[in-house]
Parts: sequence; C-alpha cells; structure tokens
Amino acid sequence: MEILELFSKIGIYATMALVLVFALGVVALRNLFHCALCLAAVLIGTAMIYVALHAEFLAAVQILVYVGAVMTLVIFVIMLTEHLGGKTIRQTNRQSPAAIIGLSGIVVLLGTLLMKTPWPVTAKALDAKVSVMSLGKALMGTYAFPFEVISVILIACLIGAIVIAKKDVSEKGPS
Amino acid sequence: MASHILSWIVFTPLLGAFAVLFVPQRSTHLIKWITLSTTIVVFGLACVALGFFQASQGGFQMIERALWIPQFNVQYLLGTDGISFPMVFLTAIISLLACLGSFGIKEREKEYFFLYLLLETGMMGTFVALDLFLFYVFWEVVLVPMYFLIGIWGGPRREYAAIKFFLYTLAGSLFMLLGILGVYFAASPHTFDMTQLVGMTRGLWFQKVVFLAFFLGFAIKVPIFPFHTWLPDAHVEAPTPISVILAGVLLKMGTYGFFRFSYPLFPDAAVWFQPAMAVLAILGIVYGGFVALAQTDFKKMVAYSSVSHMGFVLLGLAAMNANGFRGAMLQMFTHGTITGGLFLLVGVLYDRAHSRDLNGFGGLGAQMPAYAGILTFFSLASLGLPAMSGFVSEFLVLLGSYQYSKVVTGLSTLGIILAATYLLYMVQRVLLGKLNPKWAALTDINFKEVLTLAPLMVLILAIGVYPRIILDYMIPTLDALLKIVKG
Amino acid sequence: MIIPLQHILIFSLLLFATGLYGVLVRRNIIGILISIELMLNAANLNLIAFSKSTSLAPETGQIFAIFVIAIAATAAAVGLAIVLALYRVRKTVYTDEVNLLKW
Amino acid sequence: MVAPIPVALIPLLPFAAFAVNILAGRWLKHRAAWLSVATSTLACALAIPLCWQVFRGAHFAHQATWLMLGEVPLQFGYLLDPLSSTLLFMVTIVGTLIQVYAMGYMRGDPRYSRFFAYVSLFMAAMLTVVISNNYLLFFMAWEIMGLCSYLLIGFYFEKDSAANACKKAFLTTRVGDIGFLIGFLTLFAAIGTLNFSEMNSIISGAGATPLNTTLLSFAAFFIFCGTIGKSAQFPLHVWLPDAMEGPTPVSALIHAATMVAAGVFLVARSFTLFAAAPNVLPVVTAIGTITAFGAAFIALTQHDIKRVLAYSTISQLGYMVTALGLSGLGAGTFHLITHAFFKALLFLGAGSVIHGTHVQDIREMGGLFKKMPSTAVTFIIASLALAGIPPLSGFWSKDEILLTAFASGHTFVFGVLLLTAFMTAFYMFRLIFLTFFGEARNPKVHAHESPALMTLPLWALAVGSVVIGIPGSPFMHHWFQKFMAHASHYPEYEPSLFVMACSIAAAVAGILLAGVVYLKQKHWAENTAKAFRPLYLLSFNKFYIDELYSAYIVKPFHAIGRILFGFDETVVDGAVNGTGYATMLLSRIKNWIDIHIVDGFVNFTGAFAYFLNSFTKRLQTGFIQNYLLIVVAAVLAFLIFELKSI
Repeated sequence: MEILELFSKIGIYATMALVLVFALGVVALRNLFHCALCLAAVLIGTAMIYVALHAEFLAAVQILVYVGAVMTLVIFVIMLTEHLGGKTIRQTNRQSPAAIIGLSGIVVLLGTLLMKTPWPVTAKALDAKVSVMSLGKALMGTYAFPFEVISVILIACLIGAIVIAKKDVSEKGPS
Repeated sequence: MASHILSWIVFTPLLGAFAVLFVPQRSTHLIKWITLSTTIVVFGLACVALGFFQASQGGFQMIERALWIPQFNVQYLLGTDGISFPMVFLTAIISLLACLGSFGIKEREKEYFFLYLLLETGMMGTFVALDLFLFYVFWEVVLVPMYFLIGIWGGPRREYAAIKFFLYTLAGSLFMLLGILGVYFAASPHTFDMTQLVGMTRGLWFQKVVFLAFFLGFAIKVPIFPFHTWLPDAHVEAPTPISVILAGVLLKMGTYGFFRFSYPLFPDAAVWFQPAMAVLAILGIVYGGFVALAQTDFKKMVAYSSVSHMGFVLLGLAAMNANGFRGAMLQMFTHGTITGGLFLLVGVLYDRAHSRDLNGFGGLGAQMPAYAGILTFFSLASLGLPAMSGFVSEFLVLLGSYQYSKVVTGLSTLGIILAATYLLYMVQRVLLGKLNPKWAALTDINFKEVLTLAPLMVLILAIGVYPRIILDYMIPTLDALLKIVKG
Repeated sequence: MIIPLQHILIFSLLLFATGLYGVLVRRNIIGILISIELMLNAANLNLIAFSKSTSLAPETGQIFAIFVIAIAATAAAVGLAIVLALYRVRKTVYTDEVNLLKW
Repeated sequence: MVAPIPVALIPLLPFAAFAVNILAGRWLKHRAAWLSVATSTLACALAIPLCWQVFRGAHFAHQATWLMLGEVPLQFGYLLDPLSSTLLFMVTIVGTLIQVYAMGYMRGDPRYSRFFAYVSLFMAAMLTVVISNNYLLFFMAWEIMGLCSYLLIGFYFEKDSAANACKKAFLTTRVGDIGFLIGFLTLFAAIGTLNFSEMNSIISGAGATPLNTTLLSFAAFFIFCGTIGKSAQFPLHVWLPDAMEGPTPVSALIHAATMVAAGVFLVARSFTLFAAAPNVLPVVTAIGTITAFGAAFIALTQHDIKRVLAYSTISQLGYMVTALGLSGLGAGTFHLITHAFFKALLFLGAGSVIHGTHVQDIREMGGLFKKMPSTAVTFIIASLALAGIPPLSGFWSKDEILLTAFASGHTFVFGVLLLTAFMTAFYMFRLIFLTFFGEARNPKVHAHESPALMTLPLWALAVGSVVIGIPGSPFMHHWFQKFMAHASHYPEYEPSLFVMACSIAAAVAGILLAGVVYLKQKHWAENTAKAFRPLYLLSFNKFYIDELYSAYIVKPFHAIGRILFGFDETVVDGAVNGTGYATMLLSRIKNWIDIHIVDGFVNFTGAFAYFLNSFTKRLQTGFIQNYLLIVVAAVLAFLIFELKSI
C-alpha cells in the first residue's frame, strides 16, 4: 500500500514535471505545429492529474473536448495560415525579459502566499466521492440555468465564428 | 367636437402637416392634395364655428381652458370674439386660396407644404389664444416656417429678406415678451389669463412702459412707419402665396394685438399715446403712398401700398371711437382680401412674364382681357372705390378720425388720392397703351387662377355692398372694448 | 489526497505563469490562443483541487470546470475565426504588425 | 310715401345689364347692346310715370338701415322730390336715346359688349345718384360714375393719349371727390345726419339747436369741391377736354349730359346747406363765372370739333354753377335740363360727323351740309339752342340765369355772362360754318350720312331741344321754377324784357360775326389772331393750366415719391441695416477677443495637455501584449503592496 502510494506520488509528480516541460514547449517552440502538439501533451497530462484527483468524468471531457475538438481546430488554423509563418522568424517579441522578470516575481510572491496560507482542508471533503450520476443531477438540477445559458452562448459563438471566418461574398465578387 | 371647435381649427393643419411628412417625397400630387384638403377642412371648421358664433354677444365665446404649466399658472386657453373671429375666418380663406396658389411650387414640395400647414397652425393659434404665454408661443411659431418659406423658396435676395424679417420681428417680439412678463408679475395672483387680466387696474406709468413694449412688438409686425422696411424686402422675395399670407394675415397679427392686448390691458396708456399713434398713422399713410408711387417693381408697389393701407387701421385705432374701431377692424379684413388678391395677380403675371418691372409692361389689356378686368377690379378696390369693401372701411375710419381730429383726417385723405394715383399709374403702365411685342405670347389668366381670385372678389363686393354681413359680428365686441378704453 | 493541496496549487501556478508568459511574448496570435488554453487549464486544475479538498459540495468545482471548458472552446472558436479574418484582411498573424490602436 | 313700384329697379335694371354683359359679353356680342338698350328703356318706362306723379305734386321716399355709424343708423333709400324727378326724367330719356345712337356708332368695335356693359353700369350709377336720399349713397354712386368715366375714356386704351386721359380724368375728379368726402364728414359732425331730407329739416328748422355756421360753411365749401371736380369747374376743369378721347356717345352721355351735370345737381341737392352758409355762395358764383368765361374764351380757338364742344360744356356748366351761386336754384336746374338735351345732341351730331368723315379737325371739314343733311340740320338746331335764340330751349334757361344775375344786383357777373353768351354764339357758329358750309377743304374726306339708327336719336333730341324749354317759359307761366320752389325756397324774379333783349342781341351778334368772319372775310380771323397774338396763344393753349399742373403738381408728386423712396432705402432701411452691420462689427470685435484671448486660454490648456501627452502617449503603443505586460506589472505591484506584511 505504501509502495503503491509512493509510486502513484512519484507518478503524479513526474506527470506534473512533464506537463511543465511540455508547457514550456508550448510557449517557447518556434514551430507552431510543435507548440500545438505540446499543448496536446499538456492537456493529456492535466487529464491524468484530474484522474489522480478523482475527477474521472472531467478527465474524459478534457480529452474529448480539448484534445479532440479544440486541438483539431487549432491545428486547422495553423495549417491554413502556415505558408506564411516562417519558422525562421523570431517567434517572441522584445518584451520577453521584462515578462520573465515580472512573472517570476508573481510566481515567487504567489508561491510563498500559497505555501503560507492555511487551507481549510477537511477530511469530510477529502472523503467525498463524486459520481457521474451526482454530477449529472447537479448539472440538470441546481445548475440547469447556467447550463442552458452556456449552451446558448456556445451556439451563438459558433455561429459568430462562422460569420466572422466566412469569406465576404461581395469582396471577391467583381474580380 | 362642438366644444373643442377652436382646438380643431388650430390643430387640424398640424395634423395635415404630419400627414404630409409621411408621404414620400416624390408623390407631390398627393402632398398637394393633402394640404389642400386640410385647408378646406379648416375652412369648413371655421364655417361650422361661424354657426356657433353668437354675434350679439360682446365677450369671449367657445372658451376652452386647461391647465398647461401649473407652476407658472400658464393655461391652454382658447376663445374667440368679434375681434378674433373675423381674423380666424380670414386666415382660413386666405390659407385656402394661397394653397391653391401654391400648386405651382416646383421644388421641395414636401418641406414647403409641411411648413405651410405649420404656418397656418401658428396663425390660427395666434388669433384664438387668450393666454398671454400661449399667445406668445403661437406668435413665435409663425416666424419659423415663414423664415424658411421665404429663405428657401424666395427670389434672388431671399436669404437677406428672410433673415431681416426674422430678426426684425424677433427683436420686436422680445420686447413684447418683456411686456408680457411685466403684466404677469404685476398681476395678483400671477396669471397670463386674458379674461382675468382685463378687469385689473394698473398704474399709469406701468401702463405706459408696458404699452410701449407691446407697441414695439406689434408695430414691427403691422408694420408701422418707421419699422416697415422689412416688409418690401420680404414681400418682394417671398414666393407669391407666401406674399399673400404675409399681406393677408401676418400683418393683421400686429393690429389684432392692439385690439386684443394693448387696448384692453392698458386703456389709460392707450389714451395717453393717442396723438402719437395718430401721427404715426398719418406718416404711414402718406409716406407709404408716396413711396409706392415711386416704385417700378410691381410687388414692391403693392408692398408699400400695404404700409399705406395698414396706416388706416392704425388711424382707426387711434381715433378711439366706435366708427374708428369698426373701420379699423373692417380695414384689417378688407386689406387682407384686397392686397392678397393683388399679390396673387402679381404672381399670375410673374409666372408668365418672369418680370415685375412696371415700366416694361404695357398694353396687356388687349392681350389678357380677363386678367386686365380682374386687376382693374382689385386696383379699384384697393383705391377705395365705393361698393367695394375698401371704401366702407376707409369711410368708417375717416368718420371716426374726423371725430378725433380734423387735421389728421384732412392729411389722411392725401393718402386716398395717392392710392388712386399709384394704382392707376400702375394700371396704365401694365394694361394700357400699346402692347409691347415682347409680351405678345402671354396667355390670359386661366380658370384655376380665376378660381383662387373669385372668392376674394365676391367677398370684396359683398362687404362693399352690404357691410353689415361682417360688421354685425364685430360691433358688440368693439363697443365693449370701447367701454373699457374710455372707462 | 495523495499529494498535498499546496503542491497542486504551486503546479497550477507554474502552469498559469507559463501560459501568461506565452500570452505576453508570443508574436503569433495562434500561439497566444494556445497559451490562453494553458492558463485556462491551470484554472481548471485549481477548481478541481479545491473542490476535492475544501468544498462541502464536491460537484460544484467539477461543474464549473465543465463550464470553463465550454467557454474555452467557444473562445477558441471565436478567436480562431478572428485570426482567420484578420489573416485574410491584413495577411499577417503577428500582433506587432497589427497596431491600429497606436497613438 | 312709398312709390307704387320698386324704385330700386330703376338703377338695378341697367346694373343687371352690366353684370350680364361683363360676364357673358364674349358670347352675347352685338346682343349686348340690345340688352343695355332694353333695360334702359324699361327703366325709362318705369321712371316717367313716377316723374309725372311727382310733377303733379306727389313725393316718394323710402329707406332702410344700411350701416350703423356709431349709434346713428345710416339709412339708404330713394327720394323722389321735384329736383330728383326732373333729373330722373332727363337722364332716362337722354341716356336711352344715346344708347340707341351708340348701337350704330360703335358697330364693329371689337369691344362692343364691353362698351355697353360700361354704359349700363354708368346708367345704373347715374340713376342711383339721382334718386339717392343721402350723401353716402350719392357719393358711392358718384364714384362709380367716375369709374365708368375712367373706363370709357380709356376705352381705346391702346392709344397713349387715351390711357393718359382716363387716368387724368379719374385722378382730377378724385381730388374733388376727396373734398366732397371731407365735406359730408364735416356735415355729419355738424348735424349728425347724412340724409338729405333730415338735413333740410334740421337746417331750415333751426332755432331748436343753434347750428355751427362755421362748420356748415366748411361742409358746404368742401362739398362744392366735389362739384368743381365732377362738373369740371376751374381749377379742376382740365380733365374734361382730354376726356374727349373716349367714344363720342360717351362724351355725349357722360361728359356733356349727365355725369358732369351731376356736380351741379349736387349743389342743387345741398341747396339748403349752401343757403345756410352764405359766405360760400360768392365762392360758388366766382368759380362759375370764371369757368364760364374762361372756357368760352378757350373754345374760340380750338380746332378739334369735340374739344370745342367740351369747352362749351365747361362754359355752360359754369353758367349753371353761377346761377346756383346766385341762389338761382330754378335757373340752374332748368339750364341743366335743357343743356343736357342740346349738348347731347351736339355731341351726337359731332359723332355723326366723325363717323361720316373719320376726321375730328374742323379745318379738314367743310361743305358737309349737303352730304349729311340730317346731321347738319339737327346740329344747327342744337347750336341755336345753345346760342340762346328764342324760342328754343336754351334761350329760356340762359335767360333765366342772366335774369337771376341781373335782378340780384350782380351787374358785373351779368356783364361777364352776357359776353360769354356772345362768345358762345360765335364759337358755335364758327364751328358750324367751318364744318357744314363753305367748300370741302380736304379732298381725302369722303363724307356720308350716318345710318338711321344714329339719325333718329338726333331728331328725337332735336325735338327735345326745341320743346324742353317750354315748361320754364312764359308760355307755361314759369311752371318749372314754381315747381322747383315747392321743394326749397329761393328768391324768384320777375321776367325782364331788357335782359331778354340783351341776351338775344348777344346771340345774334355772335352768329353774325361768325358768319362774316368765316364765310365772307376769311382773312379777318388770321389777322385778328396775329394782332392779339398773346391773347390768341393764351386761348389756344388753354391758359397753360395743364402745363402749370404738370410742372407744379404732377412732377413734384413723383419727385416726392422718389425722394421718400430714396429716404426709405437709405435712411430708414439704412438704420435697420446699420443696426445689423453694427451688430456684425461688434460681433467681429468680440470674435477677435474670443479667438485670441478667451479661446487663446482654452487653446493654451489644450496645447499644454498636448505637450504633456507627447510623453505619455508613448505608453499607447497599440500593441496589446504591451498593455498586458503593464497589467502584469500592476498586479505585481499590487501583490507586493498587499503582501509586504507577510
């Protein structure tokens, strides 16, 4: 049991480390396509951490929605705009040193804050099990209204995305 | 409807104006017919009101009263009597005929007819408002459409004329506004209500000052010498129907103001200013006559003749007796019909010849016999030929002024001779003599134009032959007014 | 809970910082969008971690995470559509070349 | 007593003809004339029985309120007393005859129906004047007569002379009319009524309330101004000769028989008023005498056949006015009636001559007697009547006037009138001898007798000219004078043989002299003219009165008009525009202040902000990630600030 726990701990930390590495890959790689692949890896890694946190349903959603849908979208767009994106061009702008300094400051400060904060972790909360059924009941019961609102937003945004992305007919009409 | 007949009369044109706004720009026929039918309806309403009008009664009738701005005790108060009702009737007729005359407007018809109907609302409101504040509002409402009507559809110097008209009149009416406020604050309780204000007593000094303020506003509108110079410009530049309205109705607003406000509110001041008014009247009559004699522009001549003829109204007012008042009131009505007709006739000629130069015409009597006959008719009416309305009113004015002062009457008769001179001189230059070959292609007056003139001719003759048809409506009110003025 | 809450929070902080760094420095708009996804992920992780360890109603965190995923998807869709439109008009996907808001 | 028939019909019938003719004349064409003549005849038929009853002593009056003058009702109606019935009798008969004549004379004129419309309107107005019972109605109809005169003088308005003449006629009479208007206004102020009968009873029944004689004198004087204008008395006589531009029947009807006589009628109507204002009568007499003499003097040298007659008319009207000025109501009215007949006849005869020869200058005529016998005979009869040869009508009436002057002691007036009578006879027979006798002087003139439609009225009027004097002659014991005296009292005089002899002598001398000069010794005329050249020019140029008026009245009027117009444009309007310009100038100054000082301060604030902005604007890179970085920095700062305690 202890060993198992240890392995799983090691596994989780390893996953975390790997995810961070891939995350760095997302922001640092020159080839955008590689970036996207790294993002996929990050997402999958996060899904694994979800599993470790007993959020299996969310992990599944993460894989399906993110990796399945959003990533596809991203990759399509990358390919559509690819011929122009010279991999040789500098992919970061001039403010990266400043950004690094600022962000490190934030990370340090927030990190200390996080470590020092006495989080009210309760055993009851730790023991609670969340089944898919209870999630479904909450979604359709307590959170039915936000759920519907989200669905409307989703539809509206998709239609909007289509309208925006669509080529203007009149634009290419005369030529 | 019977109880709100005056409101209907005032606001029907406004309804028509909004109806015009909803018609597409291009449907000019529809716009014209909407306007015409509106003016016809207003005229019909005026006739209906005539049925309700009790001629034997001296006070206000058909009163409509509603609180408008309670904080300042401003009321929506309409009413009519023997002074305002003839003016309402005149406005209805002149508006109808001038609308017929407006059918020749060729550009921006929609705006034109909208403004035209707005103008009619303003005029009607001015004549029936019995609340000083409401009166002032209507008085100013008249200015705005008039400004645009002259400034857009006028002749070559239209902007100048329109601005001059607007600023001049506005300057006068601001003094009037001060006067109105003075009356308001002097009254206790503070009120703009004419029916209450008439009975109150005011100090002589206060009366004099406020009388002068009102006088300035009204004098510019009449116009009384030396405030008359906007008139020739506005008349000459305005399109024909607007000249007709200007001469037929707008000028009367000034003298109406004397009858309605200056005299009943400030009777002591009126008596005090009597000699001054008589002198101004004489100056206007003689001066206008002489200047009209010197004109070569047809329209300008008629405009100056207005100055002269409106002088008779002032003379009757200055006489301050029964005959003077009757004559002045009748002169207001007859001048509206006669000068309106003359302007229409100038327009008829101008439409054909595109010239108003009196010296350039000649011999049109043979070329346009019907036009010649009608022009002669109106000229004779204007110079005060008996059996036409102008004679009766001038006779009554002279009779009244004779009772006041013989010298004044004697001098004013010079104006009558001058009227005959400049009108016959005009007739000679336009109609008589050899035909200028340049005008050999002019066509005679057509049926529609005769139709616009015929009602005026009928009115002129009817009043001239039997003046009681209109005087009987005025006399009780005027006698009541005389009692107030003479204490 | 196998590992302490603080560690997960630190991890998500680092993930968030990395994403923010990407947003701040990447020139390619698509890169920025991808980085935003990273940030959203970090936030989701926080939601789940807190719901697992401190909340009395354990479903809440997960449900909000689902909402966030949904919103993230729409954001990606709209954002990418804008990228396409921009690309079509300006022939570029680099932020420093799109500076109409400049003084 | 109310008349058995509606008297209002008498003027209304011609008025109806006018209305129909003016509106439908285009379709009626020559039938217009029939309508006018028919209505006129009908009016005549209605009027004559009424007049007959009045001659037998009846008196008709009726009235209804027309207008309220203050509290006093003004009543319009008719009044048929001896005076008005006499005129009614004359006007209807003469008017009808002249219209019959005009049917022939005007034949073929393009404005035929218009002519008869105007004439009918004139008849209506004239008849209204005659029967009206008060000054206002009288004045109204009087003015309408003036209008008709204007329209008919200007009938051939294509001619500039006609256009000028009609305007001159209207304006000149208008001046007199204004006097008339002032006159009856004064009268109203004095006695409070405009009604003739009431006026008569108030003035003659004086004593109840003392009358203001000064005011009455003023009233009488100003009313007489109306007569001066209408009856073409000096100094307003200038329009009448020019009025001959109108068609000849009009000259006969309006400018000889009826309208100009209406002025005399006005004085006769107001006789009680004049009698009550004794200091006005000498003025009347003086004006009448001057006119009678002056016009006759002018007539001596005129060449235009109608102008001679016009001056003759003025002269004869002067006679009538003189008679009235000498309180000879009967004499004046009598002469009015007789004159109407023979003068109308003279004009119609002249018209016939013009119609036959198409010339108006007597120097181009001559020897017409054989070619136009009817015209010539009737013309001579009328001329004899005018000259005062017994027993024609003119003799009796003129004799009556001379008698009045003589018997009332105005010997000087008598002398002038006698001289005038001599001149009258002379110029009339000068006209006759030049026109009808001698040889034809212009071979181009082919004269012919006028049609029967024109000669029949001539004969009818000739009969009238002969017999109309009988009622006032000793043969009927001066019935007419007595008849007039029923209505208003005036001094009557016994007939005097001396006066008659003088009158006849003057007339015969004039005729004989004219005969000698113009038939036998033709060079005498020219020699005389040369010998008395100033006098001749004075006569020929009508005392230069037209020129005087033109120079001292018409031109100054126009000049005043122009000066005042200039004044209006420059001074009055200049003041208005000047106010405008001054305001504009002020606004420009303020504008300068506004731009450079007030606005300068505002601009400085703006410029200063702009200056500062040149630093801060650098922050606005337009580069979103930059902004985000700033946000991050801000968050960092915030965190540092918040967490410094930890």
